[in-house]
This record gives sequence, C-alpha cells and structure tokens, in this order.
Amino acid sequence: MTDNTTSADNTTRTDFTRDELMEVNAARALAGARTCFVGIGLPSTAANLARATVNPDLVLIYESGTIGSKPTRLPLSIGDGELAETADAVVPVPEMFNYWLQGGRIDVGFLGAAQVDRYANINTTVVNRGPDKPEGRLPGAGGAPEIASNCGKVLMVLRHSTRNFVPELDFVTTLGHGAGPGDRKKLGMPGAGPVAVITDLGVLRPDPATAELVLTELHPGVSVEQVRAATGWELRVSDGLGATEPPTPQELAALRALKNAGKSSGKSSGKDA
Amino acid sequence: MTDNTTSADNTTRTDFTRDELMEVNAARALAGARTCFVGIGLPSTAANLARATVNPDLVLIYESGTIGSKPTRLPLSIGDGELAETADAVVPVPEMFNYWLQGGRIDVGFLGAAQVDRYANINTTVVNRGPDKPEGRLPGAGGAPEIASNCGKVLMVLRHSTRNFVPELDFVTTLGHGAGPGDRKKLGMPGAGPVAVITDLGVLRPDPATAELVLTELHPGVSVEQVRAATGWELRVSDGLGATEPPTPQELAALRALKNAGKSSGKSSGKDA
Amino acid sequence: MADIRSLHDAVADLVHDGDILAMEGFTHLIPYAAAHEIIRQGITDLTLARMTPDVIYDQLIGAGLVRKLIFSWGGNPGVGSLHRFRDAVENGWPRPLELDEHSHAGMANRYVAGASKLPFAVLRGYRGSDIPTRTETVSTVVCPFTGEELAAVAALNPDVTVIHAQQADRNGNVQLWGLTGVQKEAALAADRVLVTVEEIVDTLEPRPGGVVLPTWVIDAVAEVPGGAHPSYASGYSVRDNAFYQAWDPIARDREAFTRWIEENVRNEQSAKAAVR
Amino acid sequence: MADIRSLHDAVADLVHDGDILAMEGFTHLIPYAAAHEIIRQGITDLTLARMTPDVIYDQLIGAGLVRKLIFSWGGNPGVGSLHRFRDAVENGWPRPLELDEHSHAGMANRYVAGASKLPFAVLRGYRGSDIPTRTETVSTVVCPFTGEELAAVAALNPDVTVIHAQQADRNGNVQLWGLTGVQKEAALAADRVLVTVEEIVDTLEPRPGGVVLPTWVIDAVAEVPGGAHPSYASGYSVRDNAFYQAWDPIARDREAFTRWIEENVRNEQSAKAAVR
Repeated sequence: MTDNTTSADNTTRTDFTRDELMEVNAARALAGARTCFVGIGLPSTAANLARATVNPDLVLIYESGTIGSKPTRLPLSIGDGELAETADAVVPVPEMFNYWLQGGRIDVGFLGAAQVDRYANINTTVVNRGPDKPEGRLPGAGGAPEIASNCGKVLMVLRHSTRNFVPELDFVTTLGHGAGPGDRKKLGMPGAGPVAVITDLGVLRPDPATAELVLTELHPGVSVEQVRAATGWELRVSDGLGATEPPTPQELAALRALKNAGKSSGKSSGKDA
Repeated sequence: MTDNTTSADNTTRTDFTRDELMEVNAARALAGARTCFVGIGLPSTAANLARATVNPDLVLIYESGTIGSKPTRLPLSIGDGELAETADAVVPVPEMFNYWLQGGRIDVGFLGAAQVDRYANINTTVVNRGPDKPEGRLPGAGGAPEIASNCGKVLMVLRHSTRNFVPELDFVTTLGHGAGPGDRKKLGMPGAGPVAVITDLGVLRPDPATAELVLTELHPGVSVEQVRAATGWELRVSDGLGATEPPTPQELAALRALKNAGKSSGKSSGKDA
Repeated sequence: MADIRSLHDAVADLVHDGDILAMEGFTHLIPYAAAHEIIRQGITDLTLARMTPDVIYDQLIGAGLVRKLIFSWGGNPGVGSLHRFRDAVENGWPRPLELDEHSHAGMANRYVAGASKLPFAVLRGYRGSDIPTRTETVSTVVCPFTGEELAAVAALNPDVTVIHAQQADRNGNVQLWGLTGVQKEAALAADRVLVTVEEIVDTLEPRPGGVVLPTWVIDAVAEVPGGAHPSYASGYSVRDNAFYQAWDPIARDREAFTRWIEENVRNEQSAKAAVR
Repeated sequence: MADIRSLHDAVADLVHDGDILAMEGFTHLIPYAAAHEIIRQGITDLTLARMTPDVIYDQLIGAGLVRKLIFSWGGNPGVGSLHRFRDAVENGWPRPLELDEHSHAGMANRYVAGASKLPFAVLRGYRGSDIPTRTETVSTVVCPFTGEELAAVAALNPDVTVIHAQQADRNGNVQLWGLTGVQKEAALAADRVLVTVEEIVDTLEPRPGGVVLPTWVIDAVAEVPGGAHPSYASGYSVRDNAFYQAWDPIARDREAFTRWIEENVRNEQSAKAAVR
C-alpha cells in the first residue's frame, strides 16, 4: 500500500491505515446510491467496498462499457476481463457516454484527481513546475469532464497534501463548482456537482452558501491543524465539525479481502488511472 | 400475381408475364454490385433473384438492420425473422442509417415508388385526387430520401402507367435528379442518384446531358407507342434504343421458385411496402 | 426499478390521456397486447410515435384514441395501405389526425437525440425533399468546422415507451434479441417505460445480438406470452403473415373494423387475460 | 473485401509514413503485434489517434515514429504515467510531440461522426473546461429548436485503423466480443482497415456481445495469435497485468526503453514471426 505520508505516520492508534480510513469513508458515501460511474484506482476501491458493505445492490458502471459489474477482486484497469464477464450488460463506449452518462442515467460519479481547488474544480492535464521547467504532463481528462457534468452528484477521493489541494489550478480539466454557487447552473450542467471530497485526513464538503470546500469531518486521530497544513488554501472548518466513525471490523475485513484477492493476479497499486 | 394491365395482356408470346420481365431485368441490373439496400416488394424480389442468378455474392441490406441476409423465400416484410437469422450481422436501426447508409457503405439503393417524374424524383407521401377530394394518403418516406442520397447509385422498379409516371409530382418525397443535371451536386448529395428505372414495359435511364429519363430499352413484345401511352409526359426515346433479352429458363425457374417458396408461409403480394 | 405487474395495472398506471406514447418494434416484437389494453381502458388523446405505424397503430387510430401521429412510414408491411390511418387523415374518421412526418433516418435520429438527452440530432438528410415544409421538427445546422449545412431533427422524448421483449428476470431486467430496431433508444428517451415479455425467467442468459435493459431504467414489466401477435418474438413465435393479409379487408371497412375491435379486443375474455 | 495476409505485408501496404493512424481497443484487444511491426518497418511521422494511448503508444512514441497524438487519457492503466509520452511532451525526446487533446466523450463522438461520415458530432460536454482552449477540434453549435449552445467536435477519420479481434472467417469477415470499445466506429471511420486476429476459423459463430465487421469494410486480415499481448483477447487470453507493472521502470529510462525495443521488437525473431 502506497501513501504520501511517511510510513510512521501511516498507522493510527488502532490497526488501520489512513488510506483505509479514506477508502472506508469513500465507500460509506455510496450508501443509498443506485448507480455509480466508477473511475479506476481509489474510486474503484471505494465502489467495490461499498458493494461488499453498505450497498450490496450498487450498480457499478465503468467507462469501458460495463453496466452492473460485480468483480470479486479489485480490477487493475477499467477494462479488466472480469468487469465485462460479471456485468449485466456491456455496451459500446460511445453508447456509454451518450445514452447512459449524458442520458442522465447515473446517480453518482466517483472521481480521483491530481489537483483540486477550493471549489472542487479538477486538474488532471498539466502542472506548472516552475519558470525553468517545462509543464509537467498528467494523463488528461478521460471521462471526468462529462462525468462531473452529467451524474446526479459527484464524489471525489484523493490523498490530502498541498500538492493536491492547491490555491489555484494550473489548468481546469473538469469543472466542479467553478468560481462559486450558480456557475454550474449558468453553464447548463444537469448534475449537482461535487458534494464531498473524501481524503485520508477527513471529509470536505461545499458550503451551501459559497460552494467553497470546508472541512466537515475529521478521521479518528487527525487534528484540524494537520488538515490545514495539508491544504494549499486557508481551509475553513465547518461550525458543526464532526468525526468519522472508525472502520468496523467488517469493513476492514472486506477491504483487505478485496485487496488481497486483487494481489493474486496483478494487484492494484491504488494509484489513480 | 397482380398486374395493372388486364390479364389478357399480361402474358407475352412466350410463357412469361410482364411482371416477370420487370423482375428479371431488375435483378440483372444488380450484376457487379457488392451491396444493395433493399426496399420491400419489387426491389426485394429483384435483389433476391439477383442472388439466385447474376450475383450470388450480393450483400442484401434491409433497413430493419440486417446485413448480408440470405433468405430462401421472398420476405413479406423487411422484418421477417429469416432476414435476421440468415444475416452476417444485425445492427440497431439508428446504426444502419448512420454508419452504414450515411456512412457511404452501400453501392446500390433499390427503390419502388408511387409516383415518378421525368427526373426520377419520387413521391410516396400524398397524391392530389382533384378539387373535390381530400389529398390521397400514401405510406410516406420510409428510408427512401437518404437511400437515394447516400447510396452509390439508385435503381428503381415499378409498373408503367400514367398514374405512376406523372408530369409533375404532387409532393417530392425523395429527390432523384431534381430539375436536371447539377442539382444533386448543388445539394451535396454523395451518390450518383437514379441510373435506371426498370418497368414492366422497358428500361428508362437519365440522359447524361439533361438528366431526363429516356427510354433506352424495350422488353420483348412491347412497342415504343405502348410505353409512351403509359407515361404521363412526352417520353423521349434514346437514339440507340435497345431491347432487353427475354428471360432465360434459368432466370424464370429461379424467380418462380422464390415466389413459390414464399407462398407456403405467407406469400408476397408483390405490392410495395 | 421495474415492478412486475399485470398488464392491466401497468397500463393504467403508466399510460395517461394526452401522453406522447411510443410503441416500438421494427416488424419484430411489436407490443400488440399492450395496445389492446390501451383500447380496453379507453386511454385517449394520445400522440403516437413510431417509425412504422403498422397495424398496431391502425387499430389505435381506428379506435378513436389518437390525436397526432409522429412517424416515417405508415403501411401494412408487404400488404398495402393502413386503411384506418388513411381514413383518419383523408376523412377525419373517427377523428382528425395531425401528422408529424419524417424519414426513417430522421426518426431514428430523433430517438437517438432523445436517449442522449440532447435537444437535437444531426444528419445528412431530407435534401431536396418537401418533408421539411410540413413539419416543425426538421431544421438545419451549419458545421462549425466545414461550413456544410446539415439537417437537424428535434429530439423525441416520449412520456411513455412500451416495448415487447422475449424475457425478463425476477428483478425486472429485460433482454430482447433478433431485430432490435430502435427499442433501446425509444426506451431510454422516455420518462416512463413499460415492457411486456414472453416469459419471466430466473436468469437472463446472454444471447447473440441481445440487448439488455437493466431494471433501473424500466418502470414495469408485465408477463404477456404471445403479446406481440400478429408480430412475433424470435425464439418464441413466427410472424403471422396471414393475419397481416387478413387485416386488409377488415380495416377497409369502418363497420368491419369496429366489430373486429369489439369482438377481439374489447370483449371480456381479452380483458381477463390482461389482468392475469 | 479483406485479403488474408501476413502481418508484415499488410502493414507495409496499408500503413504509410505521415498517416493518421488509429489503433483502438479499450484495454481489451489492443493491437500490440501490429504496433511492433510498424516499429520494425520504421513507418514514421505518424499522427496517432486513440482514446487511451496506453503502453502501445508509449512504445511508438518512444521509438520516434510519432509527430502528433490525438487522445483523451494518456496513462498506464492502474500503474501510473506513460513515461515515453511524458518525455516526448515535456522534453521533446526523441522528438517533439504535438497534442490534440479531448475528453473521452468527445473522442468517442469524434469517431461516431467519422463513422457516420458527418463533419462533426454534438455533445453536452467540455463545459467549464480549459480543454477547448488548446484544440481546434472543439467548437460550439446552437440547437435550432431550443437555442441551447452545445459542444461540437470535429469528425475523426483516420487514414488507417488497426484493431485486433478474436476471429475471422476465410472470407475475411471478423468478429470481436467482450469489451468492444470504439473499434467499430474507428474501423468504419477510416479509409483503410487492418484487423489482426487470434484465429481464422471456418465459420463465425454468433456470440453474445459480438460485433461483426463484414469483409467488405476491411482491407486486410492477418492471423496473429497473441497479437494483443500484454492486453488480452477475451476467450483466448487474460490481461498480463504484471507486464503493465514491469513496463513502468523500463519506460522511465531512455536507455532501458531503447534496449527493450531492440531486444523485444526489432530483433530477428519477432520479425520472422510477423512474416509467417
């Protein structure tokens, strides 16, 4: 399991890692959803864990064309054979984007990100590495711009650091809340946009009045100061700041089982892809 | 077998009918074609006869979505089960019209018609029945406007009468050559348009200089006067007027076998549909 | 999620007076039983959409339930005219019928736009045709890259789409195969979806050419064996071509038609079959 | 009609210097063997199109054959970066790489327009994104019915498309199944089509989820068992996830990469395999 903190930091008092906190809480955020458009990496881990815990009937939809995939191990890529073999239906990629995603059929889009700003806008295209260096190249948009626009709502999951949570994006690949409330509506975006960003430190949600991401929940063992230090802008804290519940033994067991099953045949690295 | 002449007229000196002359010559017109978009009724009879005679490898494409149908009897409708069961591929109807027809994949479009004018424009929508009567309703366009526009070339087959071959259309459902040469190009139509109209009296083709249909071939036993009398405008006759070859015994046998096979399970009426 | 219901209850709940209703099926899998249930319930002032109106819409039109027809080819396939359709258009019997008429390519793309939740679709169509002079749902757009003018057709989003399929499972997932026409598009374009099926099975086995509609895009499934007759369900029945031919003289005559509907659709026994 | 040919001859005849080349396959059925043959033949100045460039294009880019890339997501799926792609973009090694960058929805629709022989496609996409500021193939159109402004993407019509499929018959008809991605669109959008297949069989048996491309839309078929490795062919092989992970350190280093291509692609034995 990789992490962007030191390995000494990576285990809290009890026997789970910060990544596991992130993954378990990301899965919990899918309670009640019917359909989820799943990005690979952390979102896929969360969605598969949700099927094993809070939402056994969750319909997983991958951009490779699979609807209702029921993998028994974490897929390494969005095109692993098991995703197709266990699906209720497999459709061509253009149909997936036109009829299913743009068609407004999908409740939740679950995204990772390289850079996020305070309005949950996303950059996965290029990063500025300073005046003497060429732009750093990221993978690009993939499905994200239209996932964020067309799904009923958007969840995001990524590790918390000032490298990821930046005051200004170098490039807007995917619009979250633009420059504040009303921007999505002005652009005619059907979905509600990002409603939660789940990290390895806590959960951020857009303030209903300003659409700015505020810290609403801390994971067990994490302090507000830690989160602020890992955020590139002056992070506001919700008046009603809460704490996430520690993972249950069932959640941890399910998560670890999924990952171990994955390892036997080409393990998931946990990196976004 | 229905015909619009009297049954006494319907048999020529030898043992074939005018409809059979029409059908055999329509089939011959498909020699050398690779793919044919087939309307039901006479075009379907012709295309299936072509597969049994001059063009065994002809790929029959029906608008119901079948590519490479190989029916053993004449289908009554464009959706008969045998068309799908014997096809190389069955595709959704939107794909048929977008990727295959508009995609320029089809050599020959084979159409019937209710009314044709001298530029091979087609009306299958409404007919004027005189001042005291409401417009007479025809079935409508079906696939014809885009078949005529997008196929490499168009063949037409219909019985010859002043009811069908009219000086002016009551409604232009499907453009043939418009008002003369250049009109198709002006409209940006990819295909060459109608190249032959095969009737029960002979064959009409557009004059290369004017795009007006002229009589280029007479069927055996038919006179120029008969054709002129059955045409609603002053029909021009080609300088090199030819005669079609009588059906061979093999052609007649194949045609009758196809029709008899059809009769056993819901015979084709020969009407356009 | 689709509820598995009787045809009577599903139609009563999902199809309303004044709806835009699409009953699709390209010759194959035409939902006749559902149309007959609509006639029995007298659901009226309908705007019917269908590429090929066929005998199914001849019956609904003749029964006086239809205000407007959106279509591209109105005939009795392989036989001839739809006489009830013609009588309504030409003579206003039993009521006038407004038309919104297209080509097949245009209608197919209207459903594609509807399923894609786009307001329109683009095609290279209708060129030189008089069709656009009689409808407000064909227009033009100019390609921003090449300057070419192309046809635009307005999205078609039915209030309710009814289709017939071979199978559903007990959760209401549906599979159809064979000629699948525009059924997927018509279903995904609609606000409400009713599927009648030949059979409810424990598990849908993937089929060559199979189209699967997951239960969460469907409102109700009703098990109606033979529900496509005189059309057919590949793997279950063959097209009753003789019925299509026998329909011609029935539909030619207003009284014969009315009697046929009375005896074959409105009578007690057919009603009972639907409640099952 | 497709000719059945050796991979060497098919690539030599159909893929030319300067071509716009699409090699599609969404994780599944990626035509690696054909890409390696292109490297061996040194076909260069290519404009490569592909939704997910993947390791296959990392290899072609690193080999110095690529002038421009048209794409929507360039990573090593589940592993991380494509280092050869990054090195070309960031440092111009071994040559500068021009980019035409889209979202997946945009790329998929560019192929749809290409297959439909339309100059553009419409989608509700790119809203609020900076992507359109860096490409000339995204624009806007206004719906003539509702006035809504939508994104327009230019059609993508490759000079040549190469795909891998499970089977062809002896006449060159092809069937693929499993995840079929955008292969049908990419093939129908192209001027020339080459299909490598796992196996040539007497008869194509219809499969659930099968996509059939008739021989008359294909120029050449080459039998190349395992031609998708390290990708996979459902029913024939599984994805070699270990290879994708092993690729990361190879691609990170210019020399390691060059050596790998020399030893695994350019050497005599792989060349012989292609001529078979």
